[in-house]
Amino acid sequence: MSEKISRRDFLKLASVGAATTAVLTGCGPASRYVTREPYTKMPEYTYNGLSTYYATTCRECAAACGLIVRTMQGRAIKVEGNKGNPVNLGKTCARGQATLHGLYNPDRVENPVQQGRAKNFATEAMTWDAAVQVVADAFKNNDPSEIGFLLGMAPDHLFDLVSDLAKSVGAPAPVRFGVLSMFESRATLSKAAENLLGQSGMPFFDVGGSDIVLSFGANFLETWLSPVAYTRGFAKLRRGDPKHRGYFIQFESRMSLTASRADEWIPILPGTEGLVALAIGRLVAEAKGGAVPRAFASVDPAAVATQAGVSLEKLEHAATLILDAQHPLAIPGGAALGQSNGLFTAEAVLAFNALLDNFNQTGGVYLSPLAPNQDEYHRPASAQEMTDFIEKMKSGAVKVLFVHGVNPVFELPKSLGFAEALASVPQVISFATFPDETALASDYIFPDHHGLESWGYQRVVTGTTQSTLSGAQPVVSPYFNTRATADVLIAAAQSAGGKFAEALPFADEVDFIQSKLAGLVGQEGSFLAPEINTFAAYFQQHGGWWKKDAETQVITASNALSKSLKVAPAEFAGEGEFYFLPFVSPTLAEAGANKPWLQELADPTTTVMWNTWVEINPETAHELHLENDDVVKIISEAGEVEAPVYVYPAIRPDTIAMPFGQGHTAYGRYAQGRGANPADVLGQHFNEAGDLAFAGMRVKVEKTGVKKILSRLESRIGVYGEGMGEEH
Amino acid sequence: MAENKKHSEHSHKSHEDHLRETHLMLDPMPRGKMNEMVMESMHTTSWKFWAVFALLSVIVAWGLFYSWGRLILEGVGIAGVNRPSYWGIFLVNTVFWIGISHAGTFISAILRVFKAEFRRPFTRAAELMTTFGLVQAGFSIFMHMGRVWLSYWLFPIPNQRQLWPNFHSPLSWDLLAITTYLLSSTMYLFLPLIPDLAMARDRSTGWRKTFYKILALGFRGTEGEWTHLRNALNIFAFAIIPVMFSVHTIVSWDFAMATRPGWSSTIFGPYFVIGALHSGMGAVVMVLAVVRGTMKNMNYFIRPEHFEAIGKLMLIISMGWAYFFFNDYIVQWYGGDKWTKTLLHWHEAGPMGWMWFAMLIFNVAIPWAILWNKKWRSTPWLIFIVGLLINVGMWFERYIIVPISLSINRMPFTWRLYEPGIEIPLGIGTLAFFVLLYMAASKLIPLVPVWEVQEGHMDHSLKKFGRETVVTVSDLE
Amino acid sequence: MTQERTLLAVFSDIDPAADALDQLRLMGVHDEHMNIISGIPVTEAMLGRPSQWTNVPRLALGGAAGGMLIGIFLAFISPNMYTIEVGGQPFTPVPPAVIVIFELTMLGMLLSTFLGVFLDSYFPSYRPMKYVPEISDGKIGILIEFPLPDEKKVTEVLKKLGAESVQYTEAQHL
Amino acid sequence: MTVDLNKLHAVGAIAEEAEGKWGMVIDQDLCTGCQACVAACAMENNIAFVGEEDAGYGRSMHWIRTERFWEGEYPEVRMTDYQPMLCQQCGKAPCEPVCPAFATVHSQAEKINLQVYNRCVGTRYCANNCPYQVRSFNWRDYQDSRIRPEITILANQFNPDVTVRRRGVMEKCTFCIQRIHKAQDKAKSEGREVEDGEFTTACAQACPASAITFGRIDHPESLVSQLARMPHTQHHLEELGTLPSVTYLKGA
Amino acid sequence: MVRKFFEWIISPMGRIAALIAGLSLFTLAAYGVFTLQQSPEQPIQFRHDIHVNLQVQCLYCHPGALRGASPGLPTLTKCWGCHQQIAKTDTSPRLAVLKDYIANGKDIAWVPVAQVPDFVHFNHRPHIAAGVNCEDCHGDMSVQEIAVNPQVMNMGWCLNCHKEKAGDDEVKLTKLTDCGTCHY
Repeated sequence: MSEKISRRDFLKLASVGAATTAVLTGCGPASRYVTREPYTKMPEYTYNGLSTYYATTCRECAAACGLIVRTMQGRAIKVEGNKGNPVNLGKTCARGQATLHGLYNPDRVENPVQQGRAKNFATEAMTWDAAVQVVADAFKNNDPSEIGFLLGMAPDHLFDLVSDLAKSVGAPAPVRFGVLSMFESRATLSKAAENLLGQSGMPFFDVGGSDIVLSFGANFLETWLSPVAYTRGFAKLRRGDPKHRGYFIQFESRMSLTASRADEWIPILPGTEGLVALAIGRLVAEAKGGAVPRAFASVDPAAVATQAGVSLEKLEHAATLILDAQHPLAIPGGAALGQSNGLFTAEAVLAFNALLDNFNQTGGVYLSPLAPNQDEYHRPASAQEMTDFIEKMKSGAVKVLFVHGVNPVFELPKSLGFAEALASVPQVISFATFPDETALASDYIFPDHHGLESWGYQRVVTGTTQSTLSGAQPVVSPYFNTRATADVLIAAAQSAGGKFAEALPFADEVDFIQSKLAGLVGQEGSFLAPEINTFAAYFQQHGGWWKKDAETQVITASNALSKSLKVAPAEFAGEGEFYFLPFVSPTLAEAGANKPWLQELADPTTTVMWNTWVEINPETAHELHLENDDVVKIISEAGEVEAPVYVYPAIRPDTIAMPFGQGHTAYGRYAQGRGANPADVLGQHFNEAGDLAFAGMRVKVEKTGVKKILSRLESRIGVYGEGMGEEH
Repeated sequence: MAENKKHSEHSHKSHEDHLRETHLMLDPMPRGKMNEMVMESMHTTSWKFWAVFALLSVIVAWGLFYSWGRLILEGVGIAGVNRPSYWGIFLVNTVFWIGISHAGTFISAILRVFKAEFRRPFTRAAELMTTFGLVQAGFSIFMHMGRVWLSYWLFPIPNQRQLWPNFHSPLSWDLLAITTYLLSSTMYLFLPLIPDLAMARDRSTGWRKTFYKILALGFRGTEGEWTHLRNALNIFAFAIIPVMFSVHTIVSWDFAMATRPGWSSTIFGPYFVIGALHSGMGAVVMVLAVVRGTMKNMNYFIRPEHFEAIGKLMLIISMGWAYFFFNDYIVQWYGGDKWTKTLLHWHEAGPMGWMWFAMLIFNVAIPWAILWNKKWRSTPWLIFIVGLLINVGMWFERYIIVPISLSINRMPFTWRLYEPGIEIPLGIGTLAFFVLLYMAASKLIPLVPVWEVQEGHMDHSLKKFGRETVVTVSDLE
Repeated sequence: MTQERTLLAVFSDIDPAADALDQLRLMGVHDEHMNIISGIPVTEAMLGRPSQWTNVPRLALGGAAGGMLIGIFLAFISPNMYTIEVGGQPFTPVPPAVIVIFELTMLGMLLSTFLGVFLDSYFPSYRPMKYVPEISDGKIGILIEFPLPDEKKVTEVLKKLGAESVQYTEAQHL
Repeated sequence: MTVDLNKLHAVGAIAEEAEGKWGMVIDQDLCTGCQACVAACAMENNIAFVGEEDAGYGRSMHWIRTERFWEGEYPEVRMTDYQPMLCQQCGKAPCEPVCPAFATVHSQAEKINLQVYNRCVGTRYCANNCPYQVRSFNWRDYQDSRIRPEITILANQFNPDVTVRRRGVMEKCTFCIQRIHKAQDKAKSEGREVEDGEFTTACAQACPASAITFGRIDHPESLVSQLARMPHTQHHLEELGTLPSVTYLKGA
Repeated sequence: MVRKFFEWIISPMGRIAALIAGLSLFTLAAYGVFTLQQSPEQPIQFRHDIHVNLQVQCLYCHPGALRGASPGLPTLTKCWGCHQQIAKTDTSPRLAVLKDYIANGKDIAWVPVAQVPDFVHFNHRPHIAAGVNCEDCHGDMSVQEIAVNPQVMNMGWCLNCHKEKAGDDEVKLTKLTDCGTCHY
């Protein structure tokens, strides 16, 4: 690397005599002169000191926010939001900003390597020709039915390519999984929609158009579904109408970032969210007069209040506010769905929305439109389905497994046994960009480009009412010797010949993408192109293609209210005095742990940096003789995990919470060996829709006697008044 | 026997003897012999001296130079400073050493101006402290800086940018004041040293001869030379006093000019000056006790009467310090500003509250308890301990003013404690360097201004008023 | 050659030295041709000598004035060479200027006082000089320059008045 | 007899306005504390990350941070609104006069508070004197590849328009002065004035809730001026007379 | 020993020797600094004088100067665009390097000569827009063989010109002497 020196690398060049020469030149270099090496062979126009901006799509989560990346002399310098993209309208979240630290991460897989399931990352490079041959051999030497594909939530074009390939050759359809979707309980949401409305699809909650929002555990300002879009909605809720500021109540056992922005945070017993929704619904229905719909008839608000540990007045107050509101809205989500009765909760909240009569209304509930080149909504695999897949792997029915864009060894609860299942698969080929846990457990790592070096597209599942396909293009040429997985698969399929070659008759990835875009040529949308080449050029330039107008699926919710809901109490697995609440870290999310600036960001609610913590109510902590930074052991029926205590003033005394995102055993220097993974204590429990009941555990807490000082941005003196007894 | 002795003390003759014994100025000695004694004190070096010297050299090499090198190369991060305590022990030490340096000027200038005769044998010992203390203060300031290699920007040097230092900044004033003070106190140390160097030149051989010859500048003691010297010393004695006051006042302004709760106080100037004298006198007493105890012939020059006199001064200064402290405290307390009150509470009840109480005990309670008694304050080891405690107390005072007060500001989100890092070896290093310089100086230059003591011998005599014999001083100068 | 020789009489006390000076004056030795060297400051008045002229106070004043000018330059002129606004304060505020001017005035004064001693006393001077080391042991020496009215008589008188030694002296390395 | 307070320069007796050019309005009711601004700022301005230990010791280099406080006890506990705290670009900045080297000065052209890195000698007086505690110091050579070899790769992301700071230098929010210059340069080359909303700071650009607005505070019709005239505005520590350029919108 | 040295050093010979020793130390130090300020050798011995005298405009190879901060240094494509049509390319030994680069597909690692430190954000565009010619700062390239920096580009040099150009225009002077104009 040392010969690649540019103007901005001056300061790094000061050599041994730095101190002496610095006297002469201020902060200047040891030598006035440096050799300016070109970064790569680049065309003339990139070499004149002017920035070039490229539109692409963010790959830090699956929400498909559009990005404009500023590049200069072949480097990506800054990520900005794409103002055209209907999902984010020019805005980005912290993770999107830090995607550059993924691109220029010092711990990327730089070459294709034969990992051989070694404990440490293998660094000896193979050639890409050999790599393609390995993939081709895997295609040829196995029966198609024994080939498994495990894909992440992004990118969609690769999913399409693999789906096409699998379909053509008779392989099982690719399994798609993402830890965010696990914590979002997507299966539960769509199942509830199906049960109650008779329509499958992803509901979209128009927070911005509403004037009172009741959120039942939905952490929509953090990582839930499409955080940037929902945050914009939240801003509109507050300031959209200059005369009326929208009101927001959050029911959640812990004050999350979302709850902290609520006007009222009501800490109810975990698992009672559905009941509370029904109780408020009943109060509303009664106040409105007329018959109470069947769905609500069976609940007794007073009893529910007692059960949920909240005063009836609060519920009545919420009901009053709803009655006064023009566009009330209720959102189910987060930990409320990750309960054994999650499906009931989702149905109850949707029924509540039906009672409020806000389907297809401003400030109400929509079903998200399908993306432009999509025939149906492909829901990611639920945890139950993943368990089935794991069983399949264990049974030996999978002879070769291709993994891309997902890290199940880390993300899935240990109790599901993915790592063991992986060991029983004869050949595992990973396309990971980073040496994550799953990649290390593979036979080969054939690194894909980073998202900013890649072609592709991503469908917008939710986040906007416009049907949107967000386009991706490389903003810089690949920094390392990586290759697009789509290209590898195409090359390997052609090398394997036969039906494989027939399945992927494309020159390369771009050729494939254009074939998928062909259907949009001539359609009215964000731009109109008469033929595919023009379309592809515009597609790159605009960062995607989207319909100009909102186009949602019409919900026919006539029978939603007439249905009787089966009230299911939440069941908690295991023993112990605490409900265990894992939540996704708002700043790190699923894949942020290896980006140093994301680690350095303070968690919004606790301001902890670079580590994992356990949130415990001050009273409880006092009872257990725990103080800040005491390392505790959390023991569930499925396992145990250790992390330092953060005495958190806004959590139920019977609940402890822990963020997901850290605790990597691999994944580069910034992530490895840092913090703990709450997934280690999660058991094999699912709700009726097959999603993991991640919040349905009871745990014991044991003091270990060890202290680990958590790095906090906040003061330990000024914010709580510890040791001072005055002000603040 | 004892009774006899007691009785005999009342007799006229033995009282006179007693006066002569206790008062250096009444106990004259031929100049030649006195010179001999001073030279002997410089030449007599025990193995203990060298052992301590070697140990201190190691400490200086590690604590000061190695640690400082690391500090420069790795950045200030290896020290304990953080947000919000951007200033740490470096500034504490700076203020502390400048405080120590005040004693020299106080003793040799103010006491000279007021013709306090007891000053004579130890003016030089005190002036050496001024210069060496300022060297440590300068070190501490430069250690504190993030990019010390650019510190020349702080001095008004003509440059192609036409950019001069910012004289709005108290730090610029500080730099000017400390430079002025360092230069003037060094000159003030050197001028009265010339005759003694000439003396040493006349009585040495070998390299010492050359050394003293260079330093004595060819002084012979002609009438002209003495006249110029005396004139210069008079000017210095008067002019260096305002400089001394200005230095510590400006140091206090570094704090008082800031918009921070607790710092923005108009009384900080005199409060710092008296604090400086407090620690300075304490340090002088310590040095004198050590010099008297370890160096040959020094118990002739430094006698309990000197400790007694300094002890009285210390008592007065301690009272003054308490007065200013209380003045500062009650005004801040009464003002009732939210942040200031928080800060005061933090001082007393915060995690470092013990330091606040220790400061009051060491600076006020202990000196008051011990120094009122003439006998106690004449006892070298006892007053040494008092001096030591005062210095610890004064260091605590600066520690409370700098890092502890910095923990509290108007942004409670950033409040944070300060934990020293490499400041500790560096602080020990400056202390060791101070002692090392002093030890080297004690072997190289006459610690006692022989000519001034001799001059004093001419001034003093005994006179009888009726039955009483008293000491009288004539005004020769 | 004889003109350059000097007679050095060493006394151990002030009174005989003062008497000797009176006698010498009576014998016609001019005050200008006599010089006293001593190890402690013996004032002119003690010996009845005319008072010495010294430039030190004048130099100190001059230095103070020079320092003040530099201070004024730094405080009022240098900020105008590159005008930079800080904290809404004027470019050349008076209160800080007082401090700058004060410090530089004092520095100028003390530096020039110090240098004044050097200038007036011709320091440093490592040339050979007429001196005996006993002076620093508290003796008082009278240097009498030639030509003398009567060398022998002078020596005798000095001896009689208590001179410990009277001898011709040559410049030597100190 | 009436006394003209203006003539007496009775600062504080009459409302004083900073002679500002650029201004920022932060709507605390919208801020969700999501840290997007912090990340965007870090990426735009080559801010160093300091690692776990230093970050926990108050040495993090965030130019903008979201503060929050707690009120009350469970279950009536309340978190105050998130309060993004960044350099307030004071009209009368306490940090400026105390720097002995003129390293932090008031830009007479842009009316903002500048930190001139190459002039900084690291006395840290400015940070002490900043009532908002928004200055961050380069405690170590965080961005030196000899100390952190991985910087060699991460440095590809560095913004060439912003100096990479080395140890011993103070730094702080610059209102993205590089963007100001760029926009002004572009406008000048096209022979026009910079339009409102033509460019914005990195934090404002990223903020998903659009809680941050940046623009010309001296143009009454700009969005930021209109917001700054709203009734529920607040300047932090106004009583110190620092005349901040950042206005906060509080509550409903 | 010490004494003898002292006597010698205060003698006239000694003083001269001390002077010589001091001077040589200073010269050595100055030379050390000087070597640090020398540019490394250019990969291609590019003759500015020949090209300028052939009427090649500065902006042809450094087009960025007109539009942005950095003027840019020409890449191989630009060189080869002309040189592949020139017969001399095949004969000149100096151009053999260029052919070698083309043959091996290497890029040219130019050594910029007119540099300002990293903390100075120099922008070419406004300077050219203000009517400053290239040669005002870079010297007359029609007489230079291998490019060298004609002057010390320090802050005083920048400021002198800025003050001169601003003249009596207060607004302009403010802008052109503002620290934030170049340092951020």
